[in-house]
Amino acid sequence: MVYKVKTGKFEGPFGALLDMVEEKKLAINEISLAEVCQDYLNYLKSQINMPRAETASFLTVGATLMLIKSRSLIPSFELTEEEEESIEELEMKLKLLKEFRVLAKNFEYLAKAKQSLFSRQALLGYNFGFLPPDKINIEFLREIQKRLIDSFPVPDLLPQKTLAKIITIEQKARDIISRIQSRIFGTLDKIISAKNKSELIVGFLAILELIKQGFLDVEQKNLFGEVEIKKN
Amino acid sequence: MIISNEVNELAKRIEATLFVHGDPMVLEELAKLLGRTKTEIRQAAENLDQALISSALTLVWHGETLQLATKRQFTQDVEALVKDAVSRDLSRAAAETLAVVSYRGPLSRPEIDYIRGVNSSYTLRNLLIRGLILRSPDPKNNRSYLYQISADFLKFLGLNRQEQLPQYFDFKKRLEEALKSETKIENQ
Amino acid sequence: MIISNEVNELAKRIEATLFVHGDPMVLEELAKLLGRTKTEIRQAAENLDQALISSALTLVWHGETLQLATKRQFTQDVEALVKDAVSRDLSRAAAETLAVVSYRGPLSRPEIDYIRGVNSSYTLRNLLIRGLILRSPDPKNNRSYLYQISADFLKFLGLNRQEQLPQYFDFKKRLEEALKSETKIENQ
Repeated sequence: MVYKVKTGKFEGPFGALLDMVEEKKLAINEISLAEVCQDYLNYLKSQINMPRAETASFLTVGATLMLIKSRSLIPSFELTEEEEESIEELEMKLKLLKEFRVLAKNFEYLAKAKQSLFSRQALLGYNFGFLPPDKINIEFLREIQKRLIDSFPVPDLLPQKTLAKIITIEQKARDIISRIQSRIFGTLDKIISAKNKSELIVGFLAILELIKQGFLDVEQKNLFGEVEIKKN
Repeated sequence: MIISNEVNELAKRIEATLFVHGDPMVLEELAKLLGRTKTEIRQAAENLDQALISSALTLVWHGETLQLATKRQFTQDVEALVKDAVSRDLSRAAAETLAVVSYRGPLSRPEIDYIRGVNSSYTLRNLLIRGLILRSPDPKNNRSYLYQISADFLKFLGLNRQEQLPQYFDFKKRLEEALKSETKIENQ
Repeated sequence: MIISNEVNELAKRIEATLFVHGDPMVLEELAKLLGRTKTEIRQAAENLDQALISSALTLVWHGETLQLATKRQFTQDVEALVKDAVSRDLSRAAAETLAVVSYRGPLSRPEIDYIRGVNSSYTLRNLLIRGLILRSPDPKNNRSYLYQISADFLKFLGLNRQEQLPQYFDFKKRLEEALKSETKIENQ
């Protein structure tokens, strides 16, 4: 009988994204990332049982993909320095993970090759009768055992808060549709009216979804102007 | 000292087997394990004997058994090593392992590893040779052992039975819960 | 195959000691026990490595430790004798984490998480229990641990030294270049 630690079945946002890029046999760059953006968002929406802590990091990567996708849809779309950096970092991390995956494959291959080396058990064949160590008594044993029990890992409860304020993609999409209907048109900033980064991400996701489905039309009057969104 | 040693493959297989097995091994068992006849094994063992001339190891023939051991001229080094290993105080890891075996034994090494969150094979050896714990074959799995507190150690602690350890039932229950909380999977 | 192996006395003393010790042994400890300098030990160990060419046994070098083990061509003969053997399955998450720890270790969990983009605590715990990785307190931050691969992991893959890991030097170099631009590793 072997005891196995439960492992999370989620491989994280980079792992999932890399799967999508590799499935399409694409190189890692902005073009390929814009291409898999929709797959990624669909994946995200399908993961209803995703741990909360994971969801936050998935959304952060989703936001970066949204930026990439937005720029590919609206060429004049301006990005801040910070946003440019987040795109670069995403690409770098995907490339790095890809390298490690190649090495991991080598390990899996070696492990299956049945070529393990074996050593001897320590001090095999020696027997000393009874050699009690100093400083061991009942109270010491109890104390050690208690400390071990107290240190047992407890399930991660911490990330509960993280998502408390994040609205689901569907909720935000409904909210935006109703606001668009009442105002006919507005700027991106006003429509999303995000209170924090997470909400902004969800708002972005919603807008993109609506553009794709033909509900909204995006217009940028001049090069550095605000992006206007109209109901079609 | 230049020695020519043409060691045939079977001799090496015997060497590897005896190295890992450790204890004396009956020729018959060796033959069965390596899929050869007893005569072939005996011949190859003679061969291995020759090859070990330049090694620190030697083949010990005792009746129908074979064992790999260190040569007599290294006895002093080996004894110093062994003395050193058992004269030290128990490490933190060893004390922890001893506590788990005392409170929850008999239990298997995978169970101990699981409770401690680290591999315990080295510390278990140390406790075994000091006579603080005992091991016996696991009746449910012949490739595994069960470990439990030794009678000598119990006596040393001034107890008659394991159950007399302070907070025994409370701790035992909590250790059991820790084991149950995770998925058990069959070995291979 | 005729091999001349003039094995010096110290090499044999090392062989005898490692044979009995079983586990990986720190060079420093070996030096102390045998009353020689670390440099002498290292040299004699290289010598022993050569002498073992015609043997079924081999030396495993891992960090500052040495261990005696069977060669990879005898795996099938001996693995049946091993009790509580490590399961051969490597999940994808486990292999990926081992790759990060092998080529970037010793490193902390936040660093591993950063590279993998996912929380690695369960996978690390699993690898620790199987003895494939080791953890030690971070000298720069005593509330944190550093993880590195173990000699058992090398043996599990059938390797004698860390440098035998596939593409070891090549990849380490490329990795350092790739990470040079990236200095912001978020610590939790």
